[in-house]
Parts: sequence; structure tokens; C-alpha cells
Amino acid sequence: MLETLLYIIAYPPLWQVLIVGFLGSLLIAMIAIWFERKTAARVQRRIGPYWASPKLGGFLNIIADMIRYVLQQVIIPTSVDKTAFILAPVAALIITLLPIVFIPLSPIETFWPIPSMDYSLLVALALTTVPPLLLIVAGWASNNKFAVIGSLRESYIITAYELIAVISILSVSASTSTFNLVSIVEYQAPLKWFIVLNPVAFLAAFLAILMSTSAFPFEIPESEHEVVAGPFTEYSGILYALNMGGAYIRRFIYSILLAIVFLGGWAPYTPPLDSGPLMGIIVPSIIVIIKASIIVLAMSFLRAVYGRYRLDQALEYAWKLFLPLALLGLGWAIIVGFTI
Amino acid sequence: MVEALSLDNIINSIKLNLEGLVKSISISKGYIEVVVDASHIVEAALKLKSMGYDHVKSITAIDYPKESKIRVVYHASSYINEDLAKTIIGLTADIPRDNPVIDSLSQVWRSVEFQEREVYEFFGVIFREHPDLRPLLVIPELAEKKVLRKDFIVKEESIYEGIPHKY
Amino acid sequence: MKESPTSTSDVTIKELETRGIQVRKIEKEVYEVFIGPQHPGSGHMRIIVRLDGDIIAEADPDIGYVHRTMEKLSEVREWLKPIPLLERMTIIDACNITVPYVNALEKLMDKAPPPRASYLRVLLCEINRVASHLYGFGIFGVFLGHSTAYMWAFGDREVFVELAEILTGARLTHTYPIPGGVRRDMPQDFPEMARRAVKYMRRRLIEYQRIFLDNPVIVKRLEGVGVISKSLAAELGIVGPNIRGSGIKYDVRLIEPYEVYDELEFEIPVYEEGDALARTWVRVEEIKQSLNIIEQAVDWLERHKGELILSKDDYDKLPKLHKEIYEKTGRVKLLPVHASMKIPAGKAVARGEAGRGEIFYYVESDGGTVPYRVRVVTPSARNAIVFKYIVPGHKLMDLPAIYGSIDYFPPESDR
Amino acid sequence: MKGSSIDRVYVGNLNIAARRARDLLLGKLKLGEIVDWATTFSLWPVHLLTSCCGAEFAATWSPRFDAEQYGALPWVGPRQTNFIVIEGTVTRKMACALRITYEQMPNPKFVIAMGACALDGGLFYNSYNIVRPWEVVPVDIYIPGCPPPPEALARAILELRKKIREKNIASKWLIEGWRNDRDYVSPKEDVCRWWRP
Repeated sequence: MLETLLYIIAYPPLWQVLIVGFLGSLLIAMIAIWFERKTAARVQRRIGPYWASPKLGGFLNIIADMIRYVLQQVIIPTSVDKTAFILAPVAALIITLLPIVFIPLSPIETFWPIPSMDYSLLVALALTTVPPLLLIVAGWASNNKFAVIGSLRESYIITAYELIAVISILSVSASTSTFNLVSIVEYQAPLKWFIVLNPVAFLAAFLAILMSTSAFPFEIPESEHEVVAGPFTEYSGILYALNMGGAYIRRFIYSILLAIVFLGGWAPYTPPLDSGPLMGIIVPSIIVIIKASIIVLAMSFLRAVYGRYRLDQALEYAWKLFLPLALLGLGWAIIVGFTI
Repeated sequence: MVEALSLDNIINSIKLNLEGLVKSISISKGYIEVVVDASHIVEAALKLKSMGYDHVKSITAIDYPKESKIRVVYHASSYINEDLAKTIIGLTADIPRDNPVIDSLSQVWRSVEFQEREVYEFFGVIFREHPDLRPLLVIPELAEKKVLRKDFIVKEESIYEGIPHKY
Repeated sequence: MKESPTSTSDVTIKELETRGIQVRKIEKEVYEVFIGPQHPGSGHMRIIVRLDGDIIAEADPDIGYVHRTMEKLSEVREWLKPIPLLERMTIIDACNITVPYVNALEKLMDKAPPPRASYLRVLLCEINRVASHLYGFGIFGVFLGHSTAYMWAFGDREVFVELAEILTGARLTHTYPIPGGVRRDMPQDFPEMARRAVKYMRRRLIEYQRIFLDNPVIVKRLEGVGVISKSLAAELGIVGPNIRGSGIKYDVRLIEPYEVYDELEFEIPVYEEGDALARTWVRVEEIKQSLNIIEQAVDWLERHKGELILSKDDYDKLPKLHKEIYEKTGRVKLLPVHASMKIPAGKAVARGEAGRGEIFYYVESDGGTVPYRVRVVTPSARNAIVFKYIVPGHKLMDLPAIYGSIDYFPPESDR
Repeated sequence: MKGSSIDRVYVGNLNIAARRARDLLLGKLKLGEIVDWATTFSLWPVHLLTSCCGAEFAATWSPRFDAEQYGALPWVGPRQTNFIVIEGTVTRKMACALRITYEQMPNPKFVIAMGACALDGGLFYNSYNIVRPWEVVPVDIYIPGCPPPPEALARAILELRKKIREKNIASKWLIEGWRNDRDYVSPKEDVCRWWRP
């Protein structure tokens, strides 16, 4: 009975897309928001959310916020382009979740959502670049000056970080000579994680993700002191929650990719090829999720420490510093590929 | 008595510089009052500026309904010159209440620009050649009422005396 | 960006108007953005910004959202009542704002406060100055997205708000100075508290420097932004830390010492750069100097216990009961006659150095029970001109940096 | 949908279905209470500063008082928030901004009027440039004081929470589409008449 249930849960579309992809990322996003508010509060010598659930350290507060947003009135101003206004955040969220389909969470073929993982890294990476475009659509459809400026900034940032993210994450392929994520994980035997072999590429990828998900110190498209809420200025209720949660979910999906590519995936545990659903998929996925969460939480912590850069400064850093860094990482990866 | 001496010096030099423009000059509490004719105010301001008075602290307008005049006082002082910084010159001009027009000093001192707008909205004083004469603080509807003039009466509850005053 | 609503054709305008949307044409080829009054980066004002690309072509401060007509109301209230009224304009810097008004009244009445009252005023003024600088610092921090700086500054500001509360009985609106003295004496254990607060704040300033002022992100944002040259600063007539950040050594406490500032030792920090970073540093250095002054004032007050805090002739007029209350609690209970007192006719000018800069009062009396005219020019009112002349030419993201660095406080500006 | 055959053909009677779904969600699943609970812990004030009580408003979220522990987090725009704190005097210019901000907020939304000036003018009762906030927006909670200390504002937030929970304001508002326990306030005169584009 339990065995059957486990097999049902571990059925790839269910497990990978719904449980890890949707529920997992929602949970991690909520934890990240909670963590962000709590650590910021701790650094700032206060308590942060608390009285909603004193025993859980105020975690239910985030759920309360979520329920409030979901059930609040949704205002669609008369001046917006209605179709794009409603569809953009929904589509952005769906496309944000899509890369999870191409990310293996276990070396066992039966638990993959797609039959072959040969070009999984490429496809997953390609899909992560789409959602920001929809943010631009959302901003443009809002017909609000702050939203337009916000989405313009987003577009500048996209051009800057996309190259860095792609080069630095793909650089591992130069070492492993494969786009197969499973092979990449297998290449990283317990002590050969790419964060150790190629820290430069990891740093570049980390910075690119910070820029991509507008985390501090690159929170420029939503920089509230010039452009209120950036592309989301006109959004209310559930549509705003989708947008706001979307950034965290995107950060989480990126982090899963990073955990697979740089942090050794499900290492140190490697499931034997004949293991059942519990040891074969659930445990490795949890290891990956934990690794990804650490990256997410590290990103959230930066809010407490940094201010934000100006747009031109961020772009300057991206083009003059992070891009060479990513290229250096690529060169490093080639050397790694030849030597190890 | 270095203070008083330098004060005398300053008064003398003002008298010298603004010769023919000054109607009267006197030491008031905290500032030197220099009264000039309203038509000469730009000239006087230019001369004060050349003496080193580089900014204006305040433009005060005072309404005297009995004498049917509005007095405009530019309190000028200096930043760069530390000796002059110790004194405030009150460049004063009287203008008729029913036709309050005076030349703007915004071409002389840029720091007066916003305060002239303020005097304009509260007293209805029109500054000629001001670059941007619009109400600054209140809505246009209120600016038309010239609220700081004495005939705009604000009711006040008071236990000591029957207020509002009649001016 | 230039393509957007500016060049909307007439047809679309008509179409939008039929849908009930207000449309108006903008003459220039610019993108007009209204920042405020409901905007996280505006406070109680609106800045109409016209953008050319990302560069601000024109900025027009639309102030007056907090204009509460203090000058007019002062004209209908008895001489003492404008004190609580006027301190509402800079509620975070209440004592500094009211001391020059009281000074002006004292000039008109030819009355001088006893030295102890002067020292108490200076003490509260400096406590207020620290609190007000920390307020500005916190707002500045959050404008740059640095919420920790905001929280720290506001948390530490509470220390000084608490000190002021112990001294005067009110968190913000102290109504402390009155013509001829102050309203309350210092509590017995106050010096100890003040010294501890000073010690604590000195330590914290080092931490501020680590997390905020030396933070590479913040330095990058502030360096060379909003540069006001020395001559331009003088021409615009801006005041306070802003002008001292531009290399002009002008501080009313130095130029025309009021109260007992000539007996105290302190320095006026001056920076030559004139950019946003220099202005921030001036504020931090000023906090340090204010802490020194607090220590000196507290020392003096401890050495001169038991002196009067009200001028001699006022004290002699008090009935026996009120004198007893004063002896017991250190609280001055005023007579009703104070409320309806008459001040000899005349006009007086007084200036003082508030947290944000020089505050100027012109008070005219016609010998009645109410002022004939009270003109107050606040530091922020004079700094407002910066928006018009300094902001253009910068990027939109520099606007909060400049706004925060000049420490503009709209209620103060609007009166 | 009356008279149209579409609703009958595909999903039965839409009205009855909606009513049943509502009864199920509100009656058995207590969705209404969940909404009220969520609203009480998610009162996000909008960033609108009307006057000098803003100093105490800011202090309320400072580390010493930290109103964020009650789940209240000042947020950027009116669209994303549900709660206005009127910090003191509302001038004629600000009344326009206040009304627009209030109308831009999604339901359910609440207003706390802070300070004596927001009650009835306070020190500025006879000023020519102020309006009473209750003439502009419907106010839920008033806080006296000039300025009220941060504790008072925190208390007001707690009182507002109590009110929402006891009267089920948030859920009723969502179900009925408007708020029934309080009169609808619309300004007698056009508060934005001075603003002519």
C-alpha cells in the first residue's frame, strides 16, 4: 500500500512538476520571504513578523499575506491593455516553473519527467531567460509611467545579465563535454564539485542570478524610491502576488540549476540504480532542494547588508566586471576539462 | 566694542554705496533696516550684491491696512564674506496696497525665487519679471484670497480677549 | 522612451477620452513623471520630473502639501501659543525651531534668560539635533535601499527621543523654551543617562560607518552626485549641512552665537567636495560635535545646581504656591497673565541653527497681545530650490540620493 | 445571465451553483474566518505621509516598537496595500492625494486617522488650508494625541484587527462587494478641483 502510494507520488509529472516544482517552490519562496524579513529584522535589532504564530516565529504571517493577496479585490484599471495585463504574470509564472521539467533530480531514468536528459542543461537555461520578457510585457501593458520605466530598466538588465548567466552556467559543459545534467552531476564525484573546481564561474552565475531576480544590491527595476513597484505598480491582489512570488520562485529554480551544476546535485548520496521511489527520487530531490534553499537564503540575506546600485553602475559592473569574470570562468572550465 | 564699530562701518559703507537710493537707515533688533524707494529696489539690490551680500534669507511682506501699504523686506546676508555674515540687511520698500507691484529681485539673487512666489500667493504682490510667478504652497483658489493680508480674518476662540482683531 | 505618451496622436487622445481617461499633451519631447505625494521616495511633496531618456531634464518641486498656515495662525494667537504651533512644523527638531522665536520675543521684551535656562535650551537643542540628524540619516538610508541604515538610525534616535522625554516630558513636542527661561528643570539622574547615551552613540557611529558610509554600494551611489559648488551654494542660499558640505563655513552658532554657544567648545565640520557623500559626512561629524556639546552642557549644569531656570523678575512675580511647586518638582507653572502678556511694539529678527540649517524669524509687534506678523523661513524652505537647480542633469536614480542628502523635510518647508 | 440558455446547458444554473459554492466555502470550510484572520495579520499601510505625525509613524516601525511583529509592513503603492494611516493634518492639496490613494486601493481597505488634527483639526482647527479627513475618506479608528506615541498607533492597529475579527468585516466586504457596517463617505466637494491638467 505504502509502496504504491510512493510510486504514485514519485510519478515524474506529479513529483517533479507539482510537488517539487509548484508546491516546493511556493514553500521555498515563502520560506525565503520569511527568512528575508526575519534576518533583516535580526540584523536591524528587531523581531520581525511574530504574533501570527509565535511558535513558528511568525511564519504563518507570510501565509496570511498570501491569503490576503489571493482573496483581495483585483483592480484592472481602464487604461491598461487587459489581455496582456492579465496574461503576462500568469504566463511568466508558468514559464518560470517550466525548467524544472528538464532538470533531473535523480540519476535513475524511470524518475525523469522526460525520456532523455541529453540537452537538459541547454533547454533549462533557455527557458529561464523567457519570464523576464513577460515582466516587460506586464509593465508595458500597465500603461503606467512608473511601470514603463521599471520594465525599461528590466530590459536593460536582461541584456546585461543573460549573457553572464548563460556563459557561466554553460562553462561546466566545457569541462564535462556534455549538456546532460545527469552526466554533469556524475562528473562531480563527492569532492569534485564545480564550486571548488571553478569558483569563478559560480560567482559569475550567482551575481547574474542576483541581477536576474532583482535581489539586492541589484533591485533596480523595482527600486521603490523612484518607480514605486516597477513593472507591477498597477497590479493588485492575486496578480501582484503572482508577480512578487514569481521573482522568488525564479530565484529558486535558478538555484536548483546551480545546485545541480555547481554543488554536485544529489551528492554526497548516490542512489543505486535499482532503488525504489523513496531512496531513488525523494531523498535525492530533498538534498537538491536543501542545497538550492541555501543559495536562495544567502541571496535573501543580502537585503540586510546592501543598498542598491544605480542602473548605469549595475550595467557597468555587469559588462565590465561580471562578463569578463564569466569568460574567465569559461577559460578556467576549459583548463579544468583538460586537466581533470 | 569691536562689534559696534564694525556695525557702524557697515552702515557707513552702505550709505556710501547706496548713495541717493537710501531713504533711511537704522539699526533694528537683529538687523539693519535700509529703506529704499520701491522703484529703486533693483539698483539697491545690485549694489548690495556687489558689496558681498550674496543671498537672501527671507522675504517678508507686512500688511499695513491703516496706512494702505504693504512693506516688503528682503533680509540679505553673506556666506562668502565672514564679516558681513554677522549682519543682516533688511532691504525695505513700501508699495501701495491696492496696486502691489514691485520689481523682482530674482535676477539679482537667485535665492529669492521661491520666496517671491510665496509672497505673491499670500499677499498678492506681483513681482515684475519674475521667471515663474505661480502660487507655491496653496491651491490657486486660496491664493486669490491673499490669505496673509490682514483683511482675511481667521476666527480664533480665546478666553482672554475678544479676537479677531480689527485692523 | 521618447515614443511614449508624449507623441500620442490626436485620434488616440480622443479615443482615450471617450474611455474616461484624462489625457493631456506635453509640449516638449519629454517623459513627465510625477513623484509624489503618494510615493515611497517623495515624502509629503510632489516633484514633477521631466525625463529625457534617463536624464532629468527639468524638476519642478510642487510643495505645499503640508502647508498648515502657521504664519497666519500665529497672528491670531497670544504670544506664547505660537511656540507649540511652530514646533509642529519640524516635530523632530522641536527645540531648535522654537528657540529663535523665543529669542526674538526676548529681544523685543529686553529680557534675558538666566544662564541655567540657556544651558538647558542648548542641551535640548543638541539632543534634538542628534535625533533630527539620525532621522534624516535613516530616511536617506532607505532611499538608497539600505533598510538596515534606516532601522539602526531610527532605533538609536529613540535613545535621544527618550532623553528629551525625560528632560521635558514629551517625546517630540517639548514646548520647552518660554520667553525668559525654560519650563522644567533637569531631573537628578539625567546627567548620568545623557553620558551613557553619548557613549553609546559614539560607539554606534563607528558601526554606521562600517555598514553604511564605507559600504562600496553606498559610496558608489553618492560620490560626485548632486555636486553644489561653493559659489552656487551661496547663490542659491541653501543652508545647514548642505552648505557646509560645499565648503562654506557658515553656522549660526559660530557666526552669531545665540544662547550660550560662545561658551562651549565645538567645531564646525566643513567638507569641500559639495557632493551627496560630503553632505552625509557633515551630518555624521555634526552628530559627534553635538555629543561633545551635550557632555559639556551636562557638566556645566551639574556644577551649577539650584540656579533659577526662569528670569528673576518672572520668578518674583510667581505666587507662593507656584514657587513651592517649582522648588519641589523643578517645574515652572506659569500664570494666566503670561498667556495674555503684551509685548512692546517693535520688530526683531532672530536666527538659529536648527538640525537642517539656519532658521530665520521676523517678529513684529504692535504692542498687543498677539504678534502683528511672524515670518519664519525654515531651512528646508530654503533648500527646496536645490530640486529646481541641482537635480536636472542627473539620472532618475540619483533623485532619491540628492533628496536624501539635502535632508529635505516637507512639513518644515511648508509651515 | 438571466434568460440565457448557455448557463443551463453546460453547468446547470450558475447562480445556484455559485450560491452553493459560497455556502460551502463560508459555512463548512469557514473561509470567511480565514480571510478575516489573514487580513488582520496582513494590514499593510500604504506609503502616504500626510503630515508631521509621519515622524511617529516611522518610529512605530523602528526597532524599538517594531509594528512588523503584528504583520503590518509599510508597502509601496496603493494597489498592493489595504490600509491607510492618516498622519495628522490633511491640507487641501493633500486631500486630493488622500482620496485618490484611497480609491486606488483594492477592497477590503481600512483607514486609521492618527492625531488630533485628523480628529477635528487639533491645533490647526481654524486654519484656512485644512480639511477634516472624515469628510474625505471613511475612517475606522481614531487615535487622539498630538502626536500620538508609537504605542498608540500599534494599539490602534490591534484595535482595528479586533474590529475586523469581531465583525467579520473583511469577509463580508468580499462577499457583499461593499461594506455594510459603515456609511460610504464621498467628499461633498471635489477635493481635486484645484488640479487642472
